[in-house]
Amino acid sequence: MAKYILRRLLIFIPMLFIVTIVVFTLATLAPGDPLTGQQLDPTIDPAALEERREALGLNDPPPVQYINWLSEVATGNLGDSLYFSGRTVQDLIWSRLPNTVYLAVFSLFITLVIGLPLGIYAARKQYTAADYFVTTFGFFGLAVPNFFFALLAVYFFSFQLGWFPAQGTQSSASISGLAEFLDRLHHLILPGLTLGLASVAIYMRYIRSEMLDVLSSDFVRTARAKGMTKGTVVYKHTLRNATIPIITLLGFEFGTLVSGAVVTEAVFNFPGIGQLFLTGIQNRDFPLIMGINLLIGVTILVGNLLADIMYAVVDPRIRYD
Amino acid sequence: MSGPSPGSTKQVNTEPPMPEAKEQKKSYSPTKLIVKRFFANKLAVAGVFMFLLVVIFSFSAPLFVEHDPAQTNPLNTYAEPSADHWLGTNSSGQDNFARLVYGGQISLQVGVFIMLIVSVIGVVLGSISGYFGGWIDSIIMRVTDLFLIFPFLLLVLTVVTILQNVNVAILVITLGLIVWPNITRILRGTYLTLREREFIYSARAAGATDLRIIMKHMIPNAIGPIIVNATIIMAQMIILESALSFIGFGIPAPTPSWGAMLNEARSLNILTGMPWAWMPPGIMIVITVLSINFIGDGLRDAFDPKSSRK
Amino acid sequence: MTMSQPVKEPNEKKEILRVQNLKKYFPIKGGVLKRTVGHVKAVDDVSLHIFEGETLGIVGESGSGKSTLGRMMMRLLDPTEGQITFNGVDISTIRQSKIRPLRKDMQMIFQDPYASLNPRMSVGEIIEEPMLIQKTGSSKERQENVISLLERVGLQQEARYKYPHEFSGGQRQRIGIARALSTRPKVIIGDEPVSALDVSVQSQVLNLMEDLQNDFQLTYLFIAHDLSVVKHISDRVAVMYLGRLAEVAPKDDLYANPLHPYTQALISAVPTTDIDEKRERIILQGDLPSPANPPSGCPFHTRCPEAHERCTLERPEMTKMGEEHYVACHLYTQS
Amino acid sequence: MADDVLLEVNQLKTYFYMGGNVAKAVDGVDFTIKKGKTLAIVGESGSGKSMTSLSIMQLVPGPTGKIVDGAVKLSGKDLLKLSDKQMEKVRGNEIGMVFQEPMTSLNPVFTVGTQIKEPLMKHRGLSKSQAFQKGVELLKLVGFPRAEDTMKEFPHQLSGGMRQRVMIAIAMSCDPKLLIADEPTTALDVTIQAQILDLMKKVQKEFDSSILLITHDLGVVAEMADDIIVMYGGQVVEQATRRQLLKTPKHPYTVGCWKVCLA
Amino acid sequence: MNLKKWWSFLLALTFSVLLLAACNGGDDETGTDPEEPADDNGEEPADDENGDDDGDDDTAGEASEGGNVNIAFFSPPEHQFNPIYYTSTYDANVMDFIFEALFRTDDELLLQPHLAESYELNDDQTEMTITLNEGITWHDGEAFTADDVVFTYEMISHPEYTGVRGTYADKLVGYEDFRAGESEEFEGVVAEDDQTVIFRWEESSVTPEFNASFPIIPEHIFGAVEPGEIESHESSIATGEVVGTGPFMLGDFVEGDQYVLNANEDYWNGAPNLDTVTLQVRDQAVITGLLESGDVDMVIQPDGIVPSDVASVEQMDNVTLYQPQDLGYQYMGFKIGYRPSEDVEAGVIDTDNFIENEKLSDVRVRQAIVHALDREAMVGGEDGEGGLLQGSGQVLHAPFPEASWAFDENADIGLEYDTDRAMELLAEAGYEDTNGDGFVEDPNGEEYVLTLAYPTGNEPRENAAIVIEQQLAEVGINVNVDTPREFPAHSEIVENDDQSIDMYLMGWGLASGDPDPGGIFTSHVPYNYTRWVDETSDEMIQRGLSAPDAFEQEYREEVYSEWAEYVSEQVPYAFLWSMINNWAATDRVGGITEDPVTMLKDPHLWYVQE
Repeated sequence: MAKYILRRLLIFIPMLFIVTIVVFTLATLAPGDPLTGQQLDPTIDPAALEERREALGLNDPPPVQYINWLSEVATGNLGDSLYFSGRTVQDLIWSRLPNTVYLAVFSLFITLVIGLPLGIYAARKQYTAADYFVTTFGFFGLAVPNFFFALLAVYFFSFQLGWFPAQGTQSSASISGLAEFLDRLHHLILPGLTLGLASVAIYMRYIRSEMLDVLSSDFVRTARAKGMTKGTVVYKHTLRNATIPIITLLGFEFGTLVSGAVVTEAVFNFPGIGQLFLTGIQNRDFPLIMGINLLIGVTILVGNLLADIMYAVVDPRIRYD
Repeated sequence: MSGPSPGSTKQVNTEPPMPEAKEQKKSYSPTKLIVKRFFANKLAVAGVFMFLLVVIFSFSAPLFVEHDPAQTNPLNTYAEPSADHWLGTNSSGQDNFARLVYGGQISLQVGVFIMLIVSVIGVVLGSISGYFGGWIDSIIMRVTDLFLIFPFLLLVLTVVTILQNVNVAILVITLGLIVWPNITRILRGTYLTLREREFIYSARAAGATDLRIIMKHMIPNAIGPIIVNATIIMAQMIILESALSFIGFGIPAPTPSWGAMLNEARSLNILTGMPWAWMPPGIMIVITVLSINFIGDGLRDAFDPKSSRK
Repeated sequence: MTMSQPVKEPNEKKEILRVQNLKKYFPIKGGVLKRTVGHVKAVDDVSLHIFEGETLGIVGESGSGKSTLGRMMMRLLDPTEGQITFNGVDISTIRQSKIRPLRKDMQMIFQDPYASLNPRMSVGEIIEEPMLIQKTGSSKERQENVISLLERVGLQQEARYKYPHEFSGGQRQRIGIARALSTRPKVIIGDEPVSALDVSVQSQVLNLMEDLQNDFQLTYLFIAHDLSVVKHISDRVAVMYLGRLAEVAPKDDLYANPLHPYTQALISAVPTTDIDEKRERIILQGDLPSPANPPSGCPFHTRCPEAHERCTLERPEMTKMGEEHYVACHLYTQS
Repeated sequence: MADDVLLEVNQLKTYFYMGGNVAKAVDGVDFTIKKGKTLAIVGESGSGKSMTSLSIMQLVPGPTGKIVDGAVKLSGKDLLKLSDKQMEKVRGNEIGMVFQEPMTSLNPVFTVGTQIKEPLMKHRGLSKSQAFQKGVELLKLVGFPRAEDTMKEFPHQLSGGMRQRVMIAIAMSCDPKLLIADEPTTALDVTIQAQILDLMKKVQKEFDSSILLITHDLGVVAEMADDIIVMYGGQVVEQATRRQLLKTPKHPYTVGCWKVCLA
Repeated sequence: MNLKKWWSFLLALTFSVLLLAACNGGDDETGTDPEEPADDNGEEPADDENGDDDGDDDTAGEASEGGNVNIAFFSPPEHQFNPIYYTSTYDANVMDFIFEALFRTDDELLLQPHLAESYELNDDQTEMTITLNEGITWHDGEAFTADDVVFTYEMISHPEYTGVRGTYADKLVGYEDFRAGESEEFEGVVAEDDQTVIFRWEESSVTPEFNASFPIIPEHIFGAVEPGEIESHESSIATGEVVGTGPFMLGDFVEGDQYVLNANEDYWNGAPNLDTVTLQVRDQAVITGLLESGDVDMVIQPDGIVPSDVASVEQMDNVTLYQPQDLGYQYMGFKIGYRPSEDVEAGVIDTDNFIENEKLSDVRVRQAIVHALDREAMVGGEDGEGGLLQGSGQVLHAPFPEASWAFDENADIGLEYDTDRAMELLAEAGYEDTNGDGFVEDPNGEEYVLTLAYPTGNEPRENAAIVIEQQLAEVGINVNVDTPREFPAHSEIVENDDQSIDMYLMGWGLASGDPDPGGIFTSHVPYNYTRWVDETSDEMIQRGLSAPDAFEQEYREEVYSEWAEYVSEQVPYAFLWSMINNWAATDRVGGITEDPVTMLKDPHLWYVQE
């Protein structure tokens, strides 16, 4: 296992390297830079802007900029943000990452707690009304764009019913302890549901079909032939096996969640990595874009590695060496 | 009797261990069989029907839409529905109904063309990778890894930013070039299994060239996964285009698209006060994606009866 | 290209196919850098010859390398080492493009009648394909040939418009045979051609193959996993165990006088319906070892009832024990 | 019903409903199994022999498959009239079953021990440690010298033959009156087949149970069976003792089969 | 079995969490109350809604004490809370509470002393002596002195300074040397004593108050920091560390979400009534909803309420709209010339090298284009109906919006919407449809197509592009509208004189108050994106700033009227509209000072009334 992880890392590092070059090239190809603001203020002397460009190294040839960036990364520093003046990229990421993590964890929680049981239930009751309901729900979950859902959710749950706040991460920056936790949770619900919607549908359909597959497998027949109760057959023999493919899905879930977070965070004004990335893109903040890409690349790698490890835990047939 | 419950809309496809199927007296080619199975699936037929409606609705636009979707009228912005403007007008006074209809063309074209690009790349690279294996496979797989490391939307945003002024064609090509790795991997997997099938060996034993094996034996047998994945991609891309438009990175004005129309509802005022402006495009997206997914599901079942209702 | 070897013995029979010291090792990757850490020795130093017009049966259990051997002879797999000589020509190393014309003379029938026919081609296309590839005859001639082949294997000519899924397993195997015959090959390698068929159908297919052998002057290499099927059709039988030959002998000789303990066990496992005959069944202990990690010395020694110390140390060589009867066992070699 | 009859199957009918079609997988089958004896059902694939055994266990794959008629009397008790709960107590307890595919019949994610302990704990009410002990005994009986270690192993660590031994141990764990073996050796290598058949004979003697052996291999039948029925198209086409059938086969199907085996 | 229980447990847990959360939400609304000290009540401040009377300062102390006001805007700040480095207006919103300058604008946009108590100018306006208010302290208790002023100006002139605020200092005596690092002393700003500071300019300053109006940063904090490190110093970015003299101090914040400002009880102008002000970043889609529900008390600059929502906000009983005119404006620029690409490369602006764009060099064509635009329609009716702006704007003919003191309604020649006149002018200039395709050809009979580039990011402006295309088509001008670019990309092609562009849409945001158009319209300045070279105009602009006449505002008003007329006739820009800001506050907040440029003036006077 350790060898396997090591090998994966060895493959990954050069790939990450290539990716940073690609992203950097892409980023520097984009016209404009962080100093061409959204609204021009004629009181700012263009010469001063030019000096600032020089000072920030924006006038260096791209390869020099890249090497500079890389040497900073080598020292564990992701560089200084260009748009958020005076802030380092890692500082920015750390300030936003928790929000995206909460959001992702919560939406994953919703996915697993709603998606999996519904899928299992539908598989057990195949061809019943409940099954059709769940399947249809799954189809809709995949067909409704999540921003559309978000707008509807804000409209109904925040403004009509007043159940959940429509915006932000917490109602006051000054509360702490349990109250803060609950308050944050309260703010997580709508964005979490939005982000989780498609995943719920996907996992539900997936686990349903996996369950159906496993339910018709030989060893389930063996278990029944041993006189095991239906509950044992479904929850012990079938579920464990049906979960295995789900793990791969989970490995890639990090990436999916971050992508989804871009839109979700925008609608709910939820200051996380997705929103930060969008800001970075809109303002040509290359170090920020690269830093986030790097972070997410690493996260996805770790996610996949974790999935592989979980694989080995859940499925004894798999041993990596 | 425990057949399908009343009112069920699904064909029962579970194949029990059975004596050789006796009902097949007539001679059907595999394609005809698939078509037959497909049309026996009520949901799939409903999907086809819905999809055709959307297509007809969108592409017969010149026949019944009086307004030019791009024609602005600053004197008549945010108009309510009227006999002239069935769905009112938007913030530049453009006719919402015309935009809905013509927007359908754009959304569908985006979906279809990306699907075509991705399928072609996927089939070509998947074939090469899955059939030849070896170093070429390694290279292709590492490249797909590269793409898969990054969240798709972030990559799209980065690229769209560089291309600055995006039009439909550029957007389609860009998305196509970004989306291909997924389908390539899936098809590679299909080819890997196919490669070990005995009829491939028998073709090789007969002296068939690699090209012939790929064209005559591999691709026709991978057509199921190819088509099914193509429908999935198409549905995903229609949603993606609307999401991109929503965050302002999609197809720019004045080209109408459903996503752009929804983006105009990004104000509570419009959301609550002008449902006619955003409900129709929202519903159209849902209907279109839903119908494509129904079709995709039906195709999957038709191609592979054992995978019923996954 | 190496020179063809002069045919020595027996003089009246002509060797059509010969393999010498043939090996196929599949690498096992491992370690951090995925280096090759070992090999699965699927076929390990096998030498064989087949005479024109005869049927050589190759028998072995799973993992014995019999299918790998067959595929190597067809050059569907490239040998790791050793020579394959067809009609005096060394075909073991020539390029794939040069092999193509040779395919005309060698064809293969596969085990699984469901997997060996392309489900998306009509039967006519399937049978025609080898001719098309080999560019034999005009379109019309090929069609006629398809019809005659179909009739020859006992199918109606309308079958050519149908698709494989419309046929039963036995019928499909007939289609597979018709395809193999379409280029008038000299040698047909049958890789367990009847194993997947129902017993009653097996005999029909075997009978057909025998008839065709006479009609077309075919040479068969017939691979099977048990002796009962091979007994029916073979002239000589080779027994494989873990990538190596255990015993090769003319059929009658082998059944009457099996020398290798493994052969003896296999023969005893052939069911008999003579319920009055009280036969001592030899039940081998233990499982087949993995070909990735074969036992030292004689690969069979872990299960051999007669094994002695030498068997664990030294690999037995093929020893000639009679007319065309060879065995690799220390019981028959002087130490 | 005679005293020595363990299982009596009367007019068993199992149909499959697909779309508008009805497939009669088992179409009015009658037979009896005597105590301590072996009955073999022989037939081609699709003849309904496997479906018959699954019908006895009421494991017909639903919802398309359905036992529509008949009676399955085990020691006089009609299994088809039992509730699901009652039937669970019969399966694995009064009837053990071994399937064809040793590679897929064991759950890959549980140890051999877990799978062998399950029926012991359910039907015999043994504690975990008791079940473990009993499991070890059973494994030793079916030929695992290092049974304690084997208990902790996963199915994929065992070869096909060993798995089939585990299956037999599981099937015999609760000392069933009847062992149904559905093509138990078909997927195995020749030399391993011999081992398994040998083991089945040994187990039958040890537990004094009856065996319902389902196979297409007449060699196996000749070796194992006391009585034989031949099925074709869901119906019994010939019924005889071993001697009768082997010496004087009547049905054309049987005759055809013989030609291959005896060739 | 176990697993089944586990699932049910999880399900139960989820529902209870959801329930709890929902309950918590309910508590929340009432929950904020206990935090506030029991109001002793809001009787006194009652009718004082228009706290714009300066005289109210004294009564402010009697207004109800405590409470919190939530203020919303659309985008998160950049988190650079140091006036010398910030660039975003969102950060400016935060800093408006914290930092103060010597001067600030009054409601007529004239600069009045603020931290300064009084000032004197010498006759040629090259020297200004400023006396500071007494008793001003920084948030950390240190006294505010003239040294802080000197330090601030030294920092924006320092060799290590990389910010963009040098314009405030660059005309001071000795700036060049100091900036170049050749002098340790900065003669331009000198502290006479703790309360007196003297500014000296190389030449007469027409706008001395403006030049002295840069927000002051504390020397006692940043004096110890390497000048190059100030930007990333924690006192520029971190909570609790940002020190100013203003009425509020930066408290806790949730980055990108909300920023709490705590009252500075020692504020020199009087302790704030409120305990806290919370700035919240909120999506524009929901902002009106939040306003209606009372979750947000104020919606402020720079975005305000989007025009399409104004009508519905007006309907709300609890909300008051503040609609001052904005000083910024939107325009369509005509690329009259281009810099050659060598000059672009070298970053040189040399009017002699400009390449003329023949398509637009004829003033009649430019006038025709303006005549063809129905700008009234774009802006929409006064009643908030129709138009791209829903009436939230005014048609503009010269770059002085009505709010500016330089505005003179009679100054411009006012090229009204008149398609006939437009076609006439085109015909005069030789542009006629010779091939009958509906579009005019140029005088040589060649196809005449104008390319219009525009950026994304401002909905009315985006919409205008298509409207312009169609309105110009009406008079026969064929406009090719480029697909929109993001702003940075757009501004780059405009700035770098991409020769495929004939016209572009852009806007100027003018917050400074001084109407001097020189920075934008003088021929050789970089911001002269149209590359309009006109000596007459240059001379007029120069005149508007020439000492000593320009010391008198009336003189400048005259000059700018004259210039406005000239510009409106020469049309380097087709001026489109100036915006009307739509700011709003709920009636819960009292004491708001109305001001044309900000909602955030004197927040210490705000109070909460229930």
